[in-house]
Amino acid sequence: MLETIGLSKSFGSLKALNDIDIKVGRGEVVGLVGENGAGKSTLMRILAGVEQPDEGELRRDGEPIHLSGPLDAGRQGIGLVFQEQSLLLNMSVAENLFLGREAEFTRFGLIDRNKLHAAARQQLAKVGQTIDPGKRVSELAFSERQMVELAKALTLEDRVDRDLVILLDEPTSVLEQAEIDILFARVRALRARASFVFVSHRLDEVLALSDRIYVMKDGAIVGAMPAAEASVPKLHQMMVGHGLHGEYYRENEQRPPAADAVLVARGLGSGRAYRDVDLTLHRGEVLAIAGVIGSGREELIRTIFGFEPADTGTLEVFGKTVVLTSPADAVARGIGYIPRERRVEGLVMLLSIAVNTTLAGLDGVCRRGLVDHARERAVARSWIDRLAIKTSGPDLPCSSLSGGNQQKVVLAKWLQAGSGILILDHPTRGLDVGAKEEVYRLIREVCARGTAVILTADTLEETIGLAHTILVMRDGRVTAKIDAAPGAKPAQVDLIEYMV
Amino acid sequence: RAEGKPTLVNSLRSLSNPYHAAWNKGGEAFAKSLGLDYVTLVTEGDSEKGIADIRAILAKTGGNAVINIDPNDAADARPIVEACAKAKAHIVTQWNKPADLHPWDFDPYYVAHVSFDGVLYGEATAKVLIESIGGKGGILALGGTLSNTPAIERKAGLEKAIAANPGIKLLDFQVANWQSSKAFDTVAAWITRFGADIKGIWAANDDMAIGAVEALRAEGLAGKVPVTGIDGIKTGIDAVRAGEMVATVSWDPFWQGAMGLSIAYAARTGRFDPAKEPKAHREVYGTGVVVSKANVEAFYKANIENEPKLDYNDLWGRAAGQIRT
Amino acid sequence: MSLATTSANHGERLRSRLRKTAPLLVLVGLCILIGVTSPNFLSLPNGIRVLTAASIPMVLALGATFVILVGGIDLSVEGNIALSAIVLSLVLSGPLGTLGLWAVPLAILAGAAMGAANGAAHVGLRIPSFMVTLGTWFVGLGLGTVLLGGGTIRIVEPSIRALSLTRFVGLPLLVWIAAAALLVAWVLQARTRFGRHVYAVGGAEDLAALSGIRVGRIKVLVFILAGAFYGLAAVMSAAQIGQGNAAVGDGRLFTTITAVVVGGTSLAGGDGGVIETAIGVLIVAVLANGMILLGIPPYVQQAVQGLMIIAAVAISIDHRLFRIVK
Amino acid sequence: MSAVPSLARWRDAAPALFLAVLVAVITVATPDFAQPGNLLGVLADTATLFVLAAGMTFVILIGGIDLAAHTIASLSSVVVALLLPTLGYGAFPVALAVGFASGLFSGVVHVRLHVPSFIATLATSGVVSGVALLVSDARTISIDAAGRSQLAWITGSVAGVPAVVLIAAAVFLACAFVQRFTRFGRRSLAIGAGEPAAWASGIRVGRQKIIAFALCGTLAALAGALLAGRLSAGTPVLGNQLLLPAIASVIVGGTAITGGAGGIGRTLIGALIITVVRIGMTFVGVNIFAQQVVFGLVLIAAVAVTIDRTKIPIVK
Ligand SMILES: Nc1ncnc2c1ncn2[C@@H]1O[C@H](COP(=O)(O)OP(=O)(O)OP(=O)(O)O)[C@@H](O)[C@H]1O
Ligand SMILES: Nc1ncnc2c1ncn2[C@@H]1O[C@H](COP(=O)(O)OP(=O)(O)OP(=O)(O)O)[C@@H](O)[C@H]1O
Ligand SMILES: [Mg+2]
Ligand SMILES: [Mg+2]
Repeated sequence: MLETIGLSKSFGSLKALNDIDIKVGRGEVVGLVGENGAGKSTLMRILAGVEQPDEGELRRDGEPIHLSGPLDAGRQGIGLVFQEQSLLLNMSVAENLFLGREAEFTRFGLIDRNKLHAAARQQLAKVGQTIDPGKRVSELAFSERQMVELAKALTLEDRVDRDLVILLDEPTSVLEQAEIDILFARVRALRARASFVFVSHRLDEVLALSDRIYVMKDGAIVGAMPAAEASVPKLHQMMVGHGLHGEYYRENEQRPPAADAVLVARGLGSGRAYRDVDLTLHRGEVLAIAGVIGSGREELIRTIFGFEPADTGTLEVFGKTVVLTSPADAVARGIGYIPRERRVEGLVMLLSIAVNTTLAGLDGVCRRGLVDHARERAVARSWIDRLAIKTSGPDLPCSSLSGGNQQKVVLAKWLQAGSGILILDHPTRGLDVGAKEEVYRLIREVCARGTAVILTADTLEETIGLAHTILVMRDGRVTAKIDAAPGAKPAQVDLIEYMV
Repeated sequence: RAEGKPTLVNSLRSLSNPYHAAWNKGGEAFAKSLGLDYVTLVTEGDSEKGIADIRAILAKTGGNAVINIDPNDAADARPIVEACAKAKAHIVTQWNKPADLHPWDFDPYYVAHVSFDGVLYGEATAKVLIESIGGKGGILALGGTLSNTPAIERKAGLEKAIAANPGIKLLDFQVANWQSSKAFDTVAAWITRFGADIKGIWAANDDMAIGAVEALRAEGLAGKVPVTGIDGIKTGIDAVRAGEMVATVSWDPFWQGAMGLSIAYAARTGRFDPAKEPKAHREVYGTGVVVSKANVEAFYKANIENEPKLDYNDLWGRAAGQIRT
Repeated sequence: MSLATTSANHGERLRSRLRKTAPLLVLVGLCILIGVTSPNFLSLPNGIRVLTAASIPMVLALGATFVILVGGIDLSVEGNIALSAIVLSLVLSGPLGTLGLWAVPLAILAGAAMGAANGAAHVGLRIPSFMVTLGTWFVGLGLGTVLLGGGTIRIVEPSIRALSLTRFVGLPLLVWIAAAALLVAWVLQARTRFGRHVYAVGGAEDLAALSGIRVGRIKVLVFILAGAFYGLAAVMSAAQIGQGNAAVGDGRLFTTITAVVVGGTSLAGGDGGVIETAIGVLIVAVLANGMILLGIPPYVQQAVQGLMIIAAVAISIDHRLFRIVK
Repeated sequence: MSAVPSLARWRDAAPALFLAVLVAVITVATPDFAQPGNLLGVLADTATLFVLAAGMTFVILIGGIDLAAHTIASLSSVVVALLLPTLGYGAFPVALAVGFASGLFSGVVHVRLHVPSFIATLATSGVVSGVALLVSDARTISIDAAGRSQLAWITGSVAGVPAVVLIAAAVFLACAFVQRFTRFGRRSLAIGAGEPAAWASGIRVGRQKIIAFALCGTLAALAGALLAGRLSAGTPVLGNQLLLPAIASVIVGGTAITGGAGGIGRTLIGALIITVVRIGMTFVGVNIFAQQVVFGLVLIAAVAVTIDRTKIPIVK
C-alpha cells in the first residue's frame, strides 16, 4: 500500500539513497536496519514528505503520489515519529500533539482549550500515559516525551479515513523496557488499521516486532527477508559486512581492575533524587550503575561530573577530597563525561573535528600558552586514525559526521584531555551494531590503560556485558552491589530483582 | 580647479527637525542667488561622521569650498577647522566651538564663529515667564541634554533670572533631551508632585515646550499655566499666538544657513580680509528675536507666512557684540 | 514512577510559577516603595497619568513582543514611527484633509507595510532580523525626512487630538486604545492558531516546520503585525503631542525592548508573552514616574533606572529554566 | 589543490569583494576618491570605529551584545581630557583601566546575575554615562595646546600614514592573534557556537564571557582615547553615535549576531564598508535627503552578500 520505486537522494557529492525500492503492505510491520549513516532516516524523511527525493517516485495503493510537505503526508495517512526529538519544549503537551492542526479546535477563529485538552488526554491514553496535557514538554522525562511523540503520530488515526502508515525512526532508544512493551503492544493492536516501518539498532527488537526486514547499507537496500528467516548474526553480517563476533562483549579480553581506588563517594545525597550512596571506583574498572528512571542514577552521575553539587556526603577523587561545582572543576580533576545528548552537550556541531577534539584538553596542544594549530591538527589526525573515525579530514565540521563517528570524536576529546575517570552516559545510544562494537572495544582499551569508567548503559545486557561491578539503584538508594567479573557475570533477573 | 566657482556647504546635525530644515532652506536660497553648487552634510549626531564628511568634501572639491557648519559637538570644531585651513577652504562655524579655538588662529580661512548668547535669551524667556505670573510662585524647568553647551547656557540664563526675582522658586529641573514626548511624561509627573504649585514652565527649546503644553492640555491646564520655549519653530510661534506659550526666541535659522555662507563667501571672494576685521566680527553673537504676545502677529507675518527677505550683503547687520568666554 | 520525582517536579513547577509572577511582585513592590516615600504616587490622578505614560510604550512593546517571541528582534521601531506619523500628518494636512479619522488606518497601513518589508527581507533573503531592521530604521527615518522635508506638521484635526484629550470613564482614549491593543494581542497570542505557531517558531523553527507550520509566513506576519502596532503607536504619539515629524519616535527603541525583557519574555524566543510585556511596560513607566516624584536628579536618573532594571530582571529570571542567557 | 577556489573560499571572500565593488563604483563616479591621500583619509576615519567594533566582535562572538561600549568610549575621552594636564601620558592607562572596569561590570552583571547581555549592558550604559556626566560636570573638556603635544601619537603621522591607522592596524593584529592563538579566543568561538557543549567540556563559560566584556570595554576606552585625541577634547557624549555603526560593522563583515562564527578580519572589512558607504555618498553627491535611505539599503544588501549562511543554520 506504500511503495517506493527507484528513490535516490544526494547531499552534495554524497549519495545518501541510491535506487531504493521498498514495499509496505497493509497491516505489515516492516523492519529497517543498517549502519549509522546508511540512509534510514533519510528514507523515512522522504516517506514523510519532509524531504524531496532527487529521483524516483512514491506510490500509495498503486497510485503515484507527490508529498509536498509533512502536512501533505498526513493527509495521505503517513506519520513519522522522529529519531531526534521533535517536540517543542516551550509548549504544552496538548499544543504539541495538535501542532499545525489547531483548526480542528477553533471556534470563530479562537482555540477552544478545553476541547484541545480533552482530545489530548484521549490521545495520551492510547499510549498508556496520563500526563497532564497542559504541562510543558520541557518538564517531561525523555521517555515521556517519546511516548508523546508516538501519540502525536497516532493522531493520524482519527484524522484520516484510509489506512495509515506510521514511520518509527528509532523510537525505543530512549525508552525503558516497560515503555517499550507499551509501544509494542500498541503497534500490534493498531495493525488492523496501520502498517509500520520500524527502525532500530537493537536487532532483537526488530526481529521481535517486524514481519519483514529490509537491510540498508551505504544508501542501498542490500537485503530483504521475512523476519522468520532472519537472525541477529545474519542481519549483522549483511549490515556490517563481517560476521558477529561469537561473543559481543569479549569477556576474555576484559582485564581485571587494579586495586587502587580513583574515586570514592561516601554517603552522597542530593535532595530527593538520591541519598546515602557509597561507591568506590578503581583504576581500570568499569562500574555500571543500573536502575530505572527515577532511581537516581542519572542525577548521581551528573553530580560526579559537577553539574549539580551534592547536598551531603563526600567525594574523593584521586585521593583528594573535592567539591565539584561545575564541569570545569570535574575536568580539572581528571574526570570526563560522554553525554547522552551528544549533539548538545557533547560536540560543538558547527566547529571542526580538530577543535572538538581539543575542546577539553586545549593545554595539550598549546606551546607557551598559545594554541599550536599544526600540533592540534596532528593530534586530531592521530585520533581519527586510532579511533577509525570515518571522515576526510580534521577540518570538517562535526555536523558532517554520522552518529557513531560523532560519538568517537567525543571520546577522542576526553582521551585527549587525559581523563583518568570517564563517565559514560548511554554511550551507545543510537549507534549501529558495528559502531557499538567499536565503542565496546574502546572501553576495554581505555580500561586496560588504567582509565576508570562509570557507565549507565542502554540495556541490562550491555550493563552486564561491559561491567566489572554493577551498582543497582532504586528510589534513590543503592540496593545492591553485584560483582560482574568476566566469567562470573550475573543474569539479568539478578539485577531486576533489585531494580523494581 | 581651485580657481573655479567654489562649492557651498552647509553641515548640520540632522534634517529631521524644523530648525535645521529652515537652516538648509536658507543655504539653498543663498546658493541659488549666486548660482553656485550647494551641498548639505548631516552628522546624524556622530562627530566622526561629521569630520569625515568634511574631509571628503574637501578632497572632492580640492579645497575649493565655502563651509558653514553647526558642529555636532564643540570638540569637533578644531579638527574641522584645521582640515579646512590645510585645504585652504573658508569656513564659518556656528553655535559650538572650544573656548580656546579662535578664528584668528587660522587666518584667513577660519572666517568667523557665530553664536547666540544662550544666557541672554534663556534669561529673556525666563523674564517673560516670571512677568506673566506676576513675579511670584513656583516654576519648573525642562533642560536639553545635560552636556550640551546651549542647554547649559540657557539654563544659566534661567538661573540668573530666578536669582533676580526672590519671589520665584525653581521647584524642579529635569532634562527631556530636547524631546516633546519625554517632556510630556515629565510634566505629567510634575503635576502629580507639585499640583497647583506649578505657576509656569520654562523649556530650553520649543519641542519640549510643546510637549509641556500638551501635557497641560491633557489635564485641562493649557493656557492656564504659561510655558516658554526657545528656537522659534513654527509650532512654537503658533502656540504663542494661541496664548498657550508666552514666549520663544527665534534665531532665524534661515538667516544662519544663508549668512554663514555669505560671510565665508565674501571672505573667499576677497570682499573683506578676515585678518583685518575686528574681533567683534570674528567671534560674534547674532541677534535673536524674543517673540511674545506683544510682537507675535507681526513676526508671524514677516517670517512664517512669507519667506524671510534677507540682504545677503549686509554681513554684520545682526552682529550683537563679541562672544564672551 | 517513584514519588520522589513527581514531587520534585512539583517543587520545580511551584518555583517556576513563583518566578513567573516575580515581575508582578517587582511592580507591586516598586509601587509600594514609591508610594511610601511619595504618597501622591498612589493617588488616582497619578495612576491615570502613569497609565497614560504607559499607553504608547505599551502598544510598541506589544508589537515587539511578537517579534521577540519568534526569536527575532526589531530595531526599526523609531524609523517606523517616524514614517507612520508623517504619513498621518501628511494625510491630515494634505489635499485629503477632510479624511479625518481615516488617516489612522492609513498610518497603520504604512507601519504594516514597513513591517512587511522587514519580514520579506528577513525571510526572503535570509538576513538576520537584527540587520534588516537596523537597515530599515535608517530607511524609515530617511523616508520620513524626505516626505516632510525635515519640517513639522501641526495636527489640529479634532478627531485625532481627541484620542489624547477625550476621556472615557476617567481615562484618556489613549489608555483605552492601549488596553484594546493588549486584549487583541492577548487573544492573538493565546487563543489563535497564529499565536500557537508563533510560539512553535520561537521554540525551534526547524521542528515547527516539520509539523507543517509555514515558518516563513508566520515570521512575515509577525513583522507585519509589529509594524501595524508601531503605526498605531505613531498615531497615538502624534495625537498626544499634536504634531508629526521624523523625531516623534526618538528614544523609543530601547525602552520598548527593555520593557519586553523586564516583563520576562526571553530574547531567545518562544517564552513569555503580552501579559508579561504589559507588566514590564508598567514597571518601566512607574519607575520613570517615580524618579520624578522622588526628585532624583537628572544626572543619576539613567544610572538609577539601569540598576533598578538589572535588579528587576535578576530577581525574575529563573536561571534553572534559562541556563543559557545570552 | 584545485585551481578554482572552492565555494567556501568565495564565501570567505564575499565581504572583501563587496568592499572592492563599493570602492570601484564610487571611484568610477568620482575618480578623486581613489587618490592615495583620500584613501588614507578613509582609513583614518575608520580607525576609531574599527577599534570600537573590534571590542564588540569579542562579545558578539560569544553570543552576547554590548550596548555600553559607546558610553565607555565617551567616559574614556573625558578621563583622558581631565587627566592629561596632571598625569600626562599616564592618563591613557587610567582611561583604559576605567574601560576595563566598566566592561568587567557589564560582564559580571550579565554572567553572575544571569541578566541578558542586552539588558545588562543597556543598564551599564546608563551607569557609565552618569559617571561621565558627573566627572565632566556635563561639559566639554578641551585639551589645551600643552596637552595636545601628548596626543601626537594619535594625531601625528608616520611616513605619511596617519598614526591612528597604525594604531588600528596594531589593534587588528593583536585581536587576530588573540582570536587565533589564545585559549580564550578558541574557547569564545566554542561558546558562541555551542555553549552547552563548551560548558560540559569543562570550559569556564562564565569567566570567558566576562573576559570578552572586559576586553570590549578596554578597546572601547581606547577608541574613546583616540576620539579625544582626534578632537582634542573629551565630552560625556563623544562616542554616543558610534554604537550602532560599531555593531553594524561586526555584522556587515559577516560575523553571526548569534555568535560562534566570524572574527576580527571580517569586522575590519565591515568597518571599512560602513565608512566607505558613508563617505562615498558624500563623494558621489547622493541627495542628502536620500542618504539615510541609501545607507540603510546598502547595509541590508551588504549583509545579504556577506553572511555565511552555512555557519548559521537558523537565521534569527
Ligand atoms: N541534511 C543533510 N546534509 C548532508 N548530509 C546529510 C544530510 N542528512 C543526512 N546526510 C548524510 O546522509 C547519510 C545518511 O544519513 P541518515 O541520517 O539517513 O542515516 P541513518 O541510516 O538514519 O543513520 P543513523 O543510524 O545514525 O540514524 C549520512 O552520511 C549523513 O551524513
Ligand atoms: N546547570 C547547567 N546546565 C547547563 N549549562 C550551565 C549550567 N550552569 C551553567 N551553565 C552554563 O554556564 C554558563 C555560565 O555559568 P557560570 O556562571 O556558572 O560560569 P562557569 O562556567 O561555572 O564559569 P566560572 O568558573 O567562571 O564560574 C551559563 O551561561 C551556561 O552556559
Ligand atoms: Mg537515523
Ligand atoms: Mg560557576
